[in-house]
Amino acid sequence: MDYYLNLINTIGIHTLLGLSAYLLILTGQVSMAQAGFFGVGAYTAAILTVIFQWSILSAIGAAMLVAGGLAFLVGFPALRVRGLMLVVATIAFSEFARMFFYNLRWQVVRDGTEIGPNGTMGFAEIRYFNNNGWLNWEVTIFLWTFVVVVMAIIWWSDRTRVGAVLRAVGEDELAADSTGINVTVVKVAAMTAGGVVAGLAGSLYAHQVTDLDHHTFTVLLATFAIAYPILGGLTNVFGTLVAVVFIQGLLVEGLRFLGDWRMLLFGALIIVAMNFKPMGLFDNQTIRILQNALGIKRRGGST
Amino acid sequence: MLEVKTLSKHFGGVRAVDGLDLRVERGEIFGLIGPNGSGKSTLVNIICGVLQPTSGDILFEGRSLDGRAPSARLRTGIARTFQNIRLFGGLTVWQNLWVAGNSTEDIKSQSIVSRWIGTSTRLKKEIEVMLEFSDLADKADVLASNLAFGEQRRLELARAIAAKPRLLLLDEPAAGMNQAEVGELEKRLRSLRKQGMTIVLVEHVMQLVMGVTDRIAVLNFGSKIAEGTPENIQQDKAVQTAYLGQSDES
Amino acid sequence: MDDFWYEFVEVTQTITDGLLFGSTYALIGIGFTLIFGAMGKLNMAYAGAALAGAYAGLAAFVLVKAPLVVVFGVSAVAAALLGYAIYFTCFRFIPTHNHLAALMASVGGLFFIDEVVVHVTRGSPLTFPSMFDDIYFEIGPFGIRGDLVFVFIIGLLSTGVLLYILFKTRLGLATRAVAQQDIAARLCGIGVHTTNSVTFAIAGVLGGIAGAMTAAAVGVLSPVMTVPLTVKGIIVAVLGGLGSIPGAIIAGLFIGGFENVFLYFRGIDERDMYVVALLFLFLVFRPNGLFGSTITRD
Amino acid sequence: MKRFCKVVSVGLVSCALSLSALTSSADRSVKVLGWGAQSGPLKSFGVNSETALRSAVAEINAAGGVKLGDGSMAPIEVIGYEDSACKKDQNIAILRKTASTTDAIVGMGATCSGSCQAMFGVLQKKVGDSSDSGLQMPILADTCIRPGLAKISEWAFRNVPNEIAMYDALFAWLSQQHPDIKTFSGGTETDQGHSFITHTAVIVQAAIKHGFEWVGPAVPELGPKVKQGMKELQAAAKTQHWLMGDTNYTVQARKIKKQNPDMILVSSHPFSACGFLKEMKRQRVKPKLLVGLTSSASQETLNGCMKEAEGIIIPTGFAPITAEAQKANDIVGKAGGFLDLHSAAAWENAYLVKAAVEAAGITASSDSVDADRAKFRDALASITASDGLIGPVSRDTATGEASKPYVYVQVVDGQWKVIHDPRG
Repeated sequence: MDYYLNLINTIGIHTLLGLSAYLLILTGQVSMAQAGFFGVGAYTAAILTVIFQWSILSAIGAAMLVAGGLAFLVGFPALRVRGLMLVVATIAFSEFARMFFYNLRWQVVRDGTEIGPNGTMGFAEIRYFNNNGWLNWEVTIFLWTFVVVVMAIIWWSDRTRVGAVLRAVGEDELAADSTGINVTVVKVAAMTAGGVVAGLAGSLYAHQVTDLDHHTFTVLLATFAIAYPILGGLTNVFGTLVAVVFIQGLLVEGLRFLGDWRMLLFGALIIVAMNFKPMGLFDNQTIRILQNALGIKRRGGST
Repeated sequence: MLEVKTLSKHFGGVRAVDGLDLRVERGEIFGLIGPNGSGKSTLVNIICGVLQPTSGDILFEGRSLDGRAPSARLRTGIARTFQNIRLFGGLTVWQNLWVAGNSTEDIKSQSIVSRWIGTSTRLKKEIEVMLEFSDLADKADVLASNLAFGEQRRLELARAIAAKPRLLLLDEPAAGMNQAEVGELEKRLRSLRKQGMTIVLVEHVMQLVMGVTDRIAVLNFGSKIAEGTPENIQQDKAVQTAYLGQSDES
Repeated sequence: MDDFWYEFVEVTQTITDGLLFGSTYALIGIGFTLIFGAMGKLNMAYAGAALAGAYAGLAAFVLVKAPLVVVFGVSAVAAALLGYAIYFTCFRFIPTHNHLAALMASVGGLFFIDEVVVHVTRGSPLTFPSMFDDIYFEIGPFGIRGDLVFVFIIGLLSTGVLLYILFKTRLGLATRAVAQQDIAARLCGIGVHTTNSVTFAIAGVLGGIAGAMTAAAVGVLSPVMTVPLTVKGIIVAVLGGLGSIPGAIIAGLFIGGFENVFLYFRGIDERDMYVVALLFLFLVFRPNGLFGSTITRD
Repeated sequence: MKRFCKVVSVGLVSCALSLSALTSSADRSVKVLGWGAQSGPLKSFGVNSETALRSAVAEINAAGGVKLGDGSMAPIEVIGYEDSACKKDQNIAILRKTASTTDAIVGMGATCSGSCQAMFGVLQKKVGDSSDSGLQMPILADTCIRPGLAKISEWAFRNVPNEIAMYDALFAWLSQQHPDIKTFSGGTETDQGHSFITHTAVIVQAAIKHGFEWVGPAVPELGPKVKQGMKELQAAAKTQHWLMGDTNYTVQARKIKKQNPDMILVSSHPFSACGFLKEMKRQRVKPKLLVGLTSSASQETLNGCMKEAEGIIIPTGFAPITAEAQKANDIVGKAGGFLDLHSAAAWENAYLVKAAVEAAGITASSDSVDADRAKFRDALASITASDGLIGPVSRDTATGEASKPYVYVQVVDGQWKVIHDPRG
């Protein structure tokens, strides 16, 4: 049971990470900076709960603010770069953030032992949940409340004019600009929102694994962040969730019985998935099939 | 309404627009013709703020547009269509019109409500009107990328109008249309003029230009070689040699 | 004065080493930029394939004690085949306009190739036969690694060959045609898929050599190298301006040089921090790289 | 007659008892579950550890298994060996899986120190602390060598060499053996916590302590206790640094060449160690003595740079120098693995489990798992001495740190040779 709860938590965290990238990809920005924001959120929240002994909620809130603010600042210069250039520019940001934590040493002595980020030695014993006697299912409920809320918000805004505007910018910036959409505002807003969500994911991750170090926030994590929405499809938020379940649930945990062939299959299955579902596992086709199966009559195209 | 003052745009050595002066009066349909590469589209792009002029200025209702982004210019009342259609292919027809029309305030207030829940009937009505106007009513929920060519042209026109502009710039709206479609387009333009919209029409299809415009300016190599009513233009020798002569074959 | 002289020698030496080592980055970067130039897409699996090629060469060396030339040959051929395989699995059947799907598929390719290598070698680092390793030119206070000079020359040579292929042969014409207007090219009877697969194969050959070169320059081959090399390659390609081969070379040397300079003055912990910060600023102020045309496809 | 009946009945009863004992023990087994990196660059660690663990367990079972609480014998059963890929979340997932879905009484695994740090953090910190909702699952690690990890949780145990003692003795010995060697310098990989902390806080300090003189800027003494505070590390971080994935070592090698020390410490894992050694060779850096990181006393180093590593001296917790060590080495070798200091620890751990189980007297039935785990932990915690492959291992019950016998090995003609055996 505990094991499955843990898996569900992991899925929740990665869903949030994926959604933060989803928001950006809607506006046509493929950002590898999400790993950086994730890390910022993780370290901020962990430092607050461990060193300053804040409560988890306020720590998470602060983490979201910091990550979001940083994303806002990164958003403006990033406006100038497009496409692959943006990918690399954001990789640069993520790596910078990673190297920052790599060099971050801030230890305080509490009842005899030194705690806090210790550079390359990592940031151990972020045990807020355990120290306060949270059971794993309580953590799961806590964590998934965030996931559900965020998913609900994005799902809804996808149905509003805001969502349409985001997609419009993603479709054709010039046309969007000429129809009166302020592209700058939209893109920076998306970047900021993405940062906030990534920061949230990070702050939850920190307390889930109890230990942070720079190895976690590499380009690989950033790649996963964009992999989820791409693999799941941009039709709606559930695509991302589906992709996370596919990767974390099936490929990583589900295939354990395959031993070391598991990781071989990992890459291969991604290739297969992209070949057969280039628009994502959860594309309109899948949705239609599901709706037919469930007998749902869909209203109004893909709004 | 719109004043173009000694406007120039140089790409390297090429003078796409060269010291051009134009004056478009309120409520008229102003034709802009000229051989390919005579700088018509460049002019449109400069007026919309997609390109920055090398020199010269543009006044809209007396105020200079200098240094304003396209979106800002749209809010001041200038909408445009593109020579090669640029719709939001991933959005439905309805959404394309929904996204447009940023100018009106009440639509901003309705940014975070769903089309189905919360959107005011007034806004819905406006969009319905647009759909009727470009008879796409039955296609409201089709993805724009799945529309036929003619329908895409109509939708783009509708999207431009949705912003309720006072000045409408049409960049070859009839390109690739058959006779019937051109006829419909002509009707639409007339009805728009009735609503008091000023229109600048860049077009190769002479039937349309001569039929609908009040005044015409002829560009060649970035400068104006003639201006006047369709009749005058058709008589104009310079124009015939420089342009109409060729356009018969083209 | 003495100190100044000492510092001067040290810094010059540092920069020289960096530039020379940068040539290995450049070789990888060229591969990325070549493929991007051809189809406007990023092949994430490229560096992985390059190193896998080097492993194949190493196998030839270990199993049949093949001479160095053969080792490099095998590496090149293997990487070329891999390149073709990658094209076939990750690009061929994915809609052309869908860049994200292709990107993702090639990421899958990277994971797969890397894991196969790990599976075979158990991830253990392996000695790679180094060439001209013992040659170490000492000019006054300076020292220059012979093998890196060799890598550098190979880099220039392969660039020359590439440019020749691209601008003097029909194949190159086809490649560029496809790159610029694939529909038009198709109308002109140019097989887009054949052209692309050939491009991937050529890039693969280059990658194989690059992989072997890097392995030889380090002297050790290990899966640990894959991800850093991938990132370096992409950075180099973008910095040089996507699609620009000379750009990639210069960018590669730049990265190598700057790395070493920062390493010398600020130490390893801050090296990468400064390099990426520099990269970020550069891209913000020059969004199309050194020699980038204004293509902004993603 | 009466007596006869008595005898018979007693006999029958005893038979019945023993039978019941037999039958009951036959379907019972002491379950353990292992994990380690079996994919990714560190795959070989996981593979070797698994081979060693399984071989050792096979040996134990062949010798009759372990004695349970009721005196019956039961085999040890390795119910699985998972691939943790040295990822934090995967290690935690496996730990929780072991704890919640299996009857394993102990988890044996985790290759990387970083993952261990995360894993141990999920465990209950202090036994019996009801306010702490951490997992209550004993872990017996064969690697997780980074200093100070054991204190994170009382449920975590490590069977790793005590690097402080090891290097202290090594340099003491070296200072006698090589009076000609005065100065030393060296480098480490800073992105690997273990290498970095061991180099700066253990190896360099030990060398200074035994009268070797640091070339270049002075390094302050940290004293006997390993501190991980920032001041000391930054002060000590005056050595050459590189990253595990680095490919270019020209600058570091040249700086060392400039210092021209008698002895060079290369505190790095095989890949980067080899890269650095090769670069030093290119630049004609010829120290009188090379000293390496204990993790590099393995086959990988020979695979990577047999020639360049020639002459490097490393203290290690394992070498086939005793009869049983030789035997174990052969068995594991046949099973397709290498026995190095890590996998040897895995082998020893199998016997540690045996000792702890027999001390705890566990029931090993599916309904007594939690009780068994607790009992097992207590027993393991109270074990102060056990037999290692190359000699007795003693454990400090306070810190949970083991101190193992060690020997000094050196690469001679492309092979690891034991050059000194300080045991006893």
